[in-house]
Amino acid sequence: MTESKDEQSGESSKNSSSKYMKIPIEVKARPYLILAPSLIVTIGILYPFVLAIIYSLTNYSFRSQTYHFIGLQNWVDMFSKREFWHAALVTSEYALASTGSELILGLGIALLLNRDSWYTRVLRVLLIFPLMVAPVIAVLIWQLMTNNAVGILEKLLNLFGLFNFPWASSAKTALFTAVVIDFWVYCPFVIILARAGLQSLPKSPFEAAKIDGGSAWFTFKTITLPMLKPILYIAVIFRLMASLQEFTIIYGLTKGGPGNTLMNLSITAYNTGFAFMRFGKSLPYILFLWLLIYIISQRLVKNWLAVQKAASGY
Amino acid sequence: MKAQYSRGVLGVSRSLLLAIYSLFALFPLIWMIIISFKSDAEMFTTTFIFHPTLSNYYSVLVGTDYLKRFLDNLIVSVGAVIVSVIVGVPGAYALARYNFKGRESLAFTILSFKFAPEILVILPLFMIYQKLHLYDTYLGLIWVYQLITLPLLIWVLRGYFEDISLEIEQAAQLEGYGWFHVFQKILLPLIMPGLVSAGLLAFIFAWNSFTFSLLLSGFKIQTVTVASLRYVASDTVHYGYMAVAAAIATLPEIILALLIQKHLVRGLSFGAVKG
Amino acid sequence: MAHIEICNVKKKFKKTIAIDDISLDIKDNEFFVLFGPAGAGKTTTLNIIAGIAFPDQGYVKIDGKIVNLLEPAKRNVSMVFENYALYPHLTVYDNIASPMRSPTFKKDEAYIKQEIERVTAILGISKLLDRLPKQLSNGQKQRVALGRCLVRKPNVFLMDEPLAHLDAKLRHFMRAELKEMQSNFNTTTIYVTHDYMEALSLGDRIGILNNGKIEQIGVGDDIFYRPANEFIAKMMGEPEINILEIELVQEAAKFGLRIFNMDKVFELPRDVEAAFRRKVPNDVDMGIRANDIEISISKKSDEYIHGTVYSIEPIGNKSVLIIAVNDIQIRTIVPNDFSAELDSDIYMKINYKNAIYFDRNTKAFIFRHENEDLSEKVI
Amino acid sequence: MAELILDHLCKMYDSEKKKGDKAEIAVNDLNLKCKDGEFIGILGPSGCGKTTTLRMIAGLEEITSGGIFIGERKINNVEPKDRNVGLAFEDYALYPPLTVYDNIAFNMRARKINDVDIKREISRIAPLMKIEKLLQKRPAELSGGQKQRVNIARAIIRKPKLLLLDEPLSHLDGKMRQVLRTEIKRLHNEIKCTTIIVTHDQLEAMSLADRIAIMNNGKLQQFGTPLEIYESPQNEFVAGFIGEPPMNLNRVTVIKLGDSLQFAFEDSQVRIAVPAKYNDVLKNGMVVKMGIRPTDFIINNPNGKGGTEVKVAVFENLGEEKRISIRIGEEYLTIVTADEKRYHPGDMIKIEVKDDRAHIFDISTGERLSLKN
Repeated sequence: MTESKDEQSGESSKNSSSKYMKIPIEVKARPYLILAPSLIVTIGILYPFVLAIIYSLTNYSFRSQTYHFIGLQNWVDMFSKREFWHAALVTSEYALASTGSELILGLGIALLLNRDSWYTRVLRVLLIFPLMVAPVIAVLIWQLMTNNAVGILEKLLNLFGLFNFPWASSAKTALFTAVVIDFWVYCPFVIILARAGLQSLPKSPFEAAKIDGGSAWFTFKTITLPMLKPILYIAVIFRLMASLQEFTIIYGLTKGGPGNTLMNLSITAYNTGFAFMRFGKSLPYILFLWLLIYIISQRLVKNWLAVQKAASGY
Repeated sequence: MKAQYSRGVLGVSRSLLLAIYSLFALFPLIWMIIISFKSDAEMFTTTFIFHPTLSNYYSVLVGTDYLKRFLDNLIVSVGAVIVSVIVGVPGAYALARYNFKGRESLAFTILSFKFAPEILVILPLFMIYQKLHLYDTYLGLIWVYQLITLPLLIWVLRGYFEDISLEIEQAAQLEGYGWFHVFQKILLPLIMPGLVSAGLLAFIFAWNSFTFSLLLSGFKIQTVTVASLRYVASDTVHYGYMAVAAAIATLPEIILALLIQKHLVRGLSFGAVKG
Repeated sequence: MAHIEICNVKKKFKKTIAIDDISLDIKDNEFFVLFGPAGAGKTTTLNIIAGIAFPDQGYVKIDGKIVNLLEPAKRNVSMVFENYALYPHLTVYDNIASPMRSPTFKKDEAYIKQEIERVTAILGISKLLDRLPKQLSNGQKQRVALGRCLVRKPNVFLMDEPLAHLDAKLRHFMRAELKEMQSNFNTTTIYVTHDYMEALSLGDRIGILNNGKIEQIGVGDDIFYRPANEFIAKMMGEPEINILEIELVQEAAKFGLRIFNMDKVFELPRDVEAAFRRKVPNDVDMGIRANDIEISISKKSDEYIHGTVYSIEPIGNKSVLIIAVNDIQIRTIVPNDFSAELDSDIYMKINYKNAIYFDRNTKAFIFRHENEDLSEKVI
Repeated sequence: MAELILDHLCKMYDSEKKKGDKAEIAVNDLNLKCKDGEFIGILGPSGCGKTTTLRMIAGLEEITSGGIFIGERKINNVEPKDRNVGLAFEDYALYPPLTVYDNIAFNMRARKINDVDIKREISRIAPLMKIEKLLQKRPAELSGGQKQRVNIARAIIRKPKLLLLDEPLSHLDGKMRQVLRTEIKRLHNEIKCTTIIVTHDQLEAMSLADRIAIMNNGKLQQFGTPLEIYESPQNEFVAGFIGEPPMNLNRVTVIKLGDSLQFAFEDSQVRIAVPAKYNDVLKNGMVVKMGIRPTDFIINNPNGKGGTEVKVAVFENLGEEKRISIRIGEEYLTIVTADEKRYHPGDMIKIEVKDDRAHIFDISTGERLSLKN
């Protein structure tokens, strides 16, 4: 499909020196002209990335105007610090807990929604709403829910004999609270994707299974799940990448507290860079996170291709 | 009989599970609305039965600069989407139709903006913006918002362009239409539904963005997402104000979401899933 | 109206060679059919003439002028695409009007209206003008695509499998319609198909493509009766021609043939025998069409070959009887009231006069008996 | 193996979307009796109810009314898996993530049969369908023809009483279709299982089935052997549906010329003599649908009674067979001939109907007009 056009511009020119074989310059240049604006924007966006890498090798700080290269000092400092390892741990805990819960429950709910009746039709629309709420607003909404004075959840828990559940204010429950909010916002994302996946599955293999007599679980395990994998993979890629670098929810909820409980890499980098004004020192944290995300995403994308092949039966 | 019975149990438990999740997903929004209509006096004493009042709305909308923030958010988000459309439509076309060197790397670079940690961009940009006087300006925010809106538009639209069969374009060329005419008369109308929905979704993402505007603006220009945080931070917490701020920030998106339902899957997955 | 030439054109996509050194000379006003299996390079050849694809080597000439890199819009060619390529957002009227509204071929709206009325009347789609393509059946879409092509006066009509997606009945009628219309085209037409009936029916001449190469160019009778190789023979006709290995035996200075390792040596038609004598071939295959085999339930003479009924499939006014001889299946035709148990004994007699002989190693045509009355009529 | 009886079978879909509309009748009072071991074809255009019928037999579609019996047993309310039918789906419906082996084993795995038995059964079936070499491949690696073989293998592995084939050849290309058609015929001869094939392709039904049930708009049109259906179609629909090229069906008026009756075509001067056998049924001025198969014409018959002179509009040389089209108003009258003569547009030829093989149908009901005996 997409191949045939380039042939006008690409290969044909080199094979013959005849004047009839030269492709007019305006035809040749067309793709690049069309692409030019996005190229410019892309380069404009890439520039700060490059700058970030360079500055991570300096002692740049907002306090002083001058700076000089200090090699890998910032990186060495970071790896030797406890706060880094703590941040890495928080980052992974948060990412795994939120992505995991969203994936499993999201798939489950998508399966529940995959029947046609009036209430599933209504719910399919309504359940999108949390996803549309800005994460920071979601934090606000959940503060209204969890607040011990006005929150309804306190009243609900009182019924079960639980009083003053600490939510975000205790180190024990802060991560849980943050993950609940993340789950609340992003579970619909997985639901929407998983349901689209379920809808796109061919119907006839399931009819064949009916005649073949597989139980619901047997059919789900051997056919549905493998066929759904590519889409679940996409959901995981998107969710994992985003939750690894989650800043908004944690910042909005506790700014990383209580204490350093929720200090993940993003928050730590923010604190070092903006709160403590140590710009050069903050960059390794976020570059490390970026590298991590980059490697994982490359892996996942590669796997995704393999999974997609397997699911469609190659 | 036994089979029927167990099927009945299954059906009931399915509905029950669904109801629990629905309550979890939707009740916070309802609660937000309820609180937004509660007076401070009734805030702590009542749950569902109270005397609704508009006083919170009045205080927030008239008493503070919240409306101005709403407008700021609108300008920045709409601006970002417009820039992305102008840049992204031709870009998506080129990525869909031409097979040039480095096509896939370019496409993936653009996609990787979506996954890049925002703080990573913000730290260097903060300094650049100070130097270029883009800090706390509409233009500065619109520029950095391209990280949010551009990958989405390019990737989604690329899919829509690829859906149009090459033969349609070729047919038009054979009929004597030049490249630009083909683009304008044939391709643009065909991708329009996709363009509108992707644009709206990009708007929602831009509208919801928090970190960029928190760190690259904040005095003259402040988005709703940033502005609403102050209702938490203030010493005497007005829960009613908080609810109003949240409700007003959320309303436009929910309306937009209803409009683009059909295209949502495709947009959310950046074109990977054709819902 | 134009004279289309393609000289030694080559075209590669990535690593696959789509067309490999093709030369065609299509005369003004000729209806030329490009015939071949999927992936033979038919569509690529059309695209190169249209200017949608540019050749890597060689020349494309329209009326003697080299147009290799001329953009499609400037070639004044008109094309019907296999998938119709109708504009989904335009009505039938606007689809057909589209070529007359383009900057290059602009006409005034009154003329457009008149032309559309004329063409849609011929095609029987006058009542569909307000519909969108998605509201049309395949047959209707195909007519609209044809209409969009016919409102123009181009150098050449290019038609890419225009009937491929129609059901058998509609295809039969549309083919006849097309053939009747053909005389009014007054334009060179190049028609791509993989359906041998379309090729034989419509083509003034037929060019057969396979793996990017031209296998044979000729009029229908040439290709049907004297196919250049086994591949072409197999493409022409249903049921497919039987290709059987035979053995040439020299008896009393005369060549005869043995088949299925039988003892019997069958006599060859005189001109065939003479041809073999002029140049003795190594291994010979014989192509024999289903119609040229006579069936009997008893062995009437020693010319009858024994086999068993492998399958019998009625197809209307006749039945296809497949006979198994030593694990080789031979397709034959019997009347529709013929019945036999599967695996029962059956005898067949081959009409060697209508056999086509091929070289088993190169698969190339060697000879065919010149049927007196046939050669008379094939002019 | 068993006989299959469809007894007043009906299927209605309530059209929820268009309120006020009557329920849509997909299958309307269908009665069919298939003998043990018989190969039955259900033939009709898309939307005629043939697939719905098949799906009701398989248990994938609820029955609105009527009954389905396999042998003595009424299976209306039996779960699909307990009906003991094998179904080969039109789109193959293979389980994409599973290998061919696992696809075929699915049924036995679901019934918890041990691996040794599964292996034995598969090695019994695989050579029959010529898929021994494909067992470790996945569906997407297979060609259409191979997929269909696997599909059929999966359907027959549990030795069903009834084998259902849903358009088994419709997605294959010409050559493959021919090969597999023959193989299905051979397979049926081997396993002798009552088989029902659903198809829209009359050639497929004719060549495979012992008897064909032709359906249109949910109703059975005719049930008979391929020969019966071809030679004496019960109504205009069957006449037009069976045969390639299709039967010429034209609206004609019977007129009296001298002492003989003639069919007069509308919008045309062409007349064709009414076969003598219809003299009692037809009267001057009657309007009927006349059907003549393209192969039932004789051209320029030297010993004929003269025939009708017509002008050739289109001549097509298709190799062995030649087709002549004559303009009749907007339509064509098609004639198929095998003689070697080449005609040209504008040539005048004389045609007559072979052995009086013209069919006539009632103009309003489309039913065949029978001869009074």
